[in-house]
Amino acid sequence: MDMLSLIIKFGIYGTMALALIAAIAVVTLRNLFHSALCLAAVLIATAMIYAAFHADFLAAAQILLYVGAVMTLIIFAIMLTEQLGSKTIRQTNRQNLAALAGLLVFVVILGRVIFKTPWPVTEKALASKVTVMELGKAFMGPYVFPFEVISIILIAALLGAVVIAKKDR
Amino acid sequence: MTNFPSKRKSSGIKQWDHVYTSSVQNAPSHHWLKIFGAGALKGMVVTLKNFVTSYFRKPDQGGIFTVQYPEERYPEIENYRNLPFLVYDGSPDKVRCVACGICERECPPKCIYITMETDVAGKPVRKPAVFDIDYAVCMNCGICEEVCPFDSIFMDHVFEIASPRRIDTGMIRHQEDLLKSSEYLQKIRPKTATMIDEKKRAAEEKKKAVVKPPQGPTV
Amino acid sequence: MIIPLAHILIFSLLLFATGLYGVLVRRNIIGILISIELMLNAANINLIAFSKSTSLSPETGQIFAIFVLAIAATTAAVGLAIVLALYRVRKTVYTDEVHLLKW
Amino acid sequence: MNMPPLLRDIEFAVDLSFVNAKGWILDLLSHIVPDWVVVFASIVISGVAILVLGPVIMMYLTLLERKLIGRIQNRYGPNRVGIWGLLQPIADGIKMFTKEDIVPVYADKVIHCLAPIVIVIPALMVFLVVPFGERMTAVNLNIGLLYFIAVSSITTIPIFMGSWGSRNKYSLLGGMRTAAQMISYEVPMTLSVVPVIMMSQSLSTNKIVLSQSGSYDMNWFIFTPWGIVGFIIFFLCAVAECNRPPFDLPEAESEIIAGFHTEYSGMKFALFYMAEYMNAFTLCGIAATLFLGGWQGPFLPSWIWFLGKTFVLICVMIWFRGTFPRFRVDQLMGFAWKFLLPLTLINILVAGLCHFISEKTGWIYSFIIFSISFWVLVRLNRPWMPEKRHYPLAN
Repeated sequence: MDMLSLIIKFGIYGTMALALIAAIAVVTLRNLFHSALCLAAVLIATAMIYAAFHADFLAAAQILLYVGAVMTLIIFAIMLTEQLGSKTIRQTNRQNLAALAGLLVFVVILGRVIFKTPWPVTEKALASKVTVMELGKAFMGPYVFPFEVISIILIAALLGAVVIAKKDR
Repeated sequence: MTNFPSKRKSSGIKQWDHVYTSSVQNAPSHHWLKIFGAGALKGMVVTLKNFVTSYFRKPDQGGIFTVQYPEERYPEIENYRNLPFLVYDGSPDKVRCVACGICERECPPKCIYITMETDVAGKPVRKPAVFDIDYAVCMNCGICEEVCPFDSIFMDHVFEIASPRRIDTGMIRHQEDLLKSSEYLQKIRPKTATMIDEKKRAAEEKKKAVVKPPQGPTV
Repeated sequence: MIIPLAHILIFSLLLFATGLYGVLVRRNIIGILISIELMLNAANINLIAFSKSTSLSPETGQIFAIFVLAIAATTAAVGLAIVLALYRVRKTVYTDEVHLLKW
Repeated sequence: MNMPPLLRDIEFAVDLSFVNAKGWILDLLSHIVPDWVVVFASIVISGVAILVLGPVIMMYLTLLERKLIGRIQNRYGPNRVGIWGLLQPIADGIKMFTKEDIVPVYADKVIHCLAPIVIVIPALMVFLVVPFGERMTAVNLNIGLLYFIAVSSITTIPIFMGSWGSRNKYSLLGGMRTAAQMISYEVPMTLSVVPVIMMSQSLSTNKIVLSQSGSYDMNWFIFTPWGIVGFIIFFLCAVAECNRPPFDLPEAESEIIAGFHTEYSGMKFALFYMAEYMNAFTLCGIAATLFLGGWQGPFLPSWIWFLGKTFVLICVMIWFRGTFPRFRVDQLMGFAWKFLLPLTLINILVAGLCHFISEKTGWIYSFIIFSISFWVLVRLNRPWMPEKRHYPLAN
């Protein structure tokens, strides 16, 4: 089964590379619809990485929530706001070079930090596998208060979105 | 469970008011069927009944009434008229047509082309030399049949004239293709043929009665 | 864990940086929202990776990731509603063209 | 079940014939090649089975649909190509292959061409968790049901791609309608599944089927008060999810030509069509799994039970198509948000109630609750609900 784990390993690295390429496409493509589709690719790749880390529920929730709902919302908004023939409009502001330089510094510093830090990786955590039932019990047990708060936030956001987007009479 | 009195009872045109009220009063008594969704179920029962009966019933009792065309056909209706043809009496050289050209003139899409025959001396003979009909252009109006004073052109029952070509033996029909016997006319349109024959016989008798016969056949 | 923790962290760092670049550089508000989604995803990957490899209780990371997911959904909903309202009033979705505090 | 041992052996052998066949092949392979190849071979065999099954199902569903609709409308369906028209799907396929592939000039060409390919992927991926029979689930995921709902929700994106990529106003309108409809109906569909998850205490499709065994394998969830309501809601949402009549607004011919696939022809159109029919099949299969006991059933082999139940549900879908006219947009949305959604929430409540009280009282209580809630919902929804019309001159 050594070969199998090697294949899975390469699969994960390949997924990561795909996600990064798609992410770069998301921020650089001129056509917003294309970049939204690339975002969908990033999200699906991320879900696959979650699945590789045995976070099955999260992977499915990611696809259901992000790809199914949020992406649809975003594409809907793009369709409602984008003029079809807007090829000449500048899509980036003038700070792109400065932003690139700053981000390079940011990435280099954080990368060094990541490689220098001795992460407390434990065998117990590596072997752990969270089932959906445990997750549900955690939600209904220690995390019940944030869970309820989240539900209130969701309802507030739902109503707020409806009120904001509604046409004035 | 619940019964929904129609809101339309009070609305609508004034003169129908009594009708609306009476229809509500005369509504069937099984009110329990009036729950939401009962109408949908009723519709589904109708289609299910249609589905089942399509296997057992005869066409006139709600079964399938499709006629499977190349194998089965509807019986031909006498008054059906499609494309024109020429009639001859007895043999193909005794054409009724005298090449008068009325149909050529009257044809709305101008699909008929006629030239008159000439004899050896160059004198015109009352017979078509060329009689072409372009079936691709013909619009099946039947005006040629109506205007023909010699009862020589009639609308046919043939409709399977599909062809891969337009000219030659495709859609342009020449005289030899168009000629059909008067027996054929009798077969496809017995009423018309009989009427014409009687008319002809009457004309013959009139001709006998008159001492000096007129030059052409009369109408 | 099949691959080392640091690699995943670097991956999520790069993803986050890409998203941040998009937020800084894009003019279109919807583009900015899309980039924010990228950043949230990077954060989520970190949460999952940590919960899978460090000694905290294993479900914590996932639960927080789910919270982030829910918050991301609300962000998208409210943000896009604001964008639509803005578009209806100002007929633009470009940030530098919206420079009035009140309209 | 008490059966003579020989009969049971035979049933067992027939039941697991496909599983055993796969097992033999893998067994044979394991002598020749290393282990990881065997794992891949297992994946490949299941995958090939699904890849073959999907298109075949789609082809013959089209024939079935045309036949049944024909009979409902007092016609014969297709009956020219082969006996009973059985070769009609193949003729259609040849026609689709040989048709000209049209790409509009101003289309976003990459997206336009990618959309039909992408739409087939989720349609095939959901086959992975459909339990076709005992031990005949391709991948026994422990989140199978969630996986199904998640993957089938991806379908909106290729539809958007097709509608946007075509640069056609009717396509765009169809895409917008699809998005609105699919998002709306996903909510009551997911919620109508919740009682099933509560009762079987699992998200795995296999475990859900197994929890419906007992008493001649007929202990199906549809025979419970929450099960029947949940089934009806789930089925209606399934019809709406795969854009079939009476919820076919995304491709309403009389309004927006063909919706999001207006500009597609030939094989690309066939792929859209294929995805639609495979979705219809999997949704019916999942409905059978969740509420009708999946492959559970007395006497017959498990996969026959599963396919039979799915077939019946598909026939009901076709029957709907032959019966109902199309919804209006406001009716469609109102039906999902104002009628089905509250009803599903009440259904979850009833399921919890039924879990804690005896069966008989459960039926009585749930009947009362459902009657009241139904009455209230119908009353509240008056403005958009179709009213019974009176035709004064009809009599």
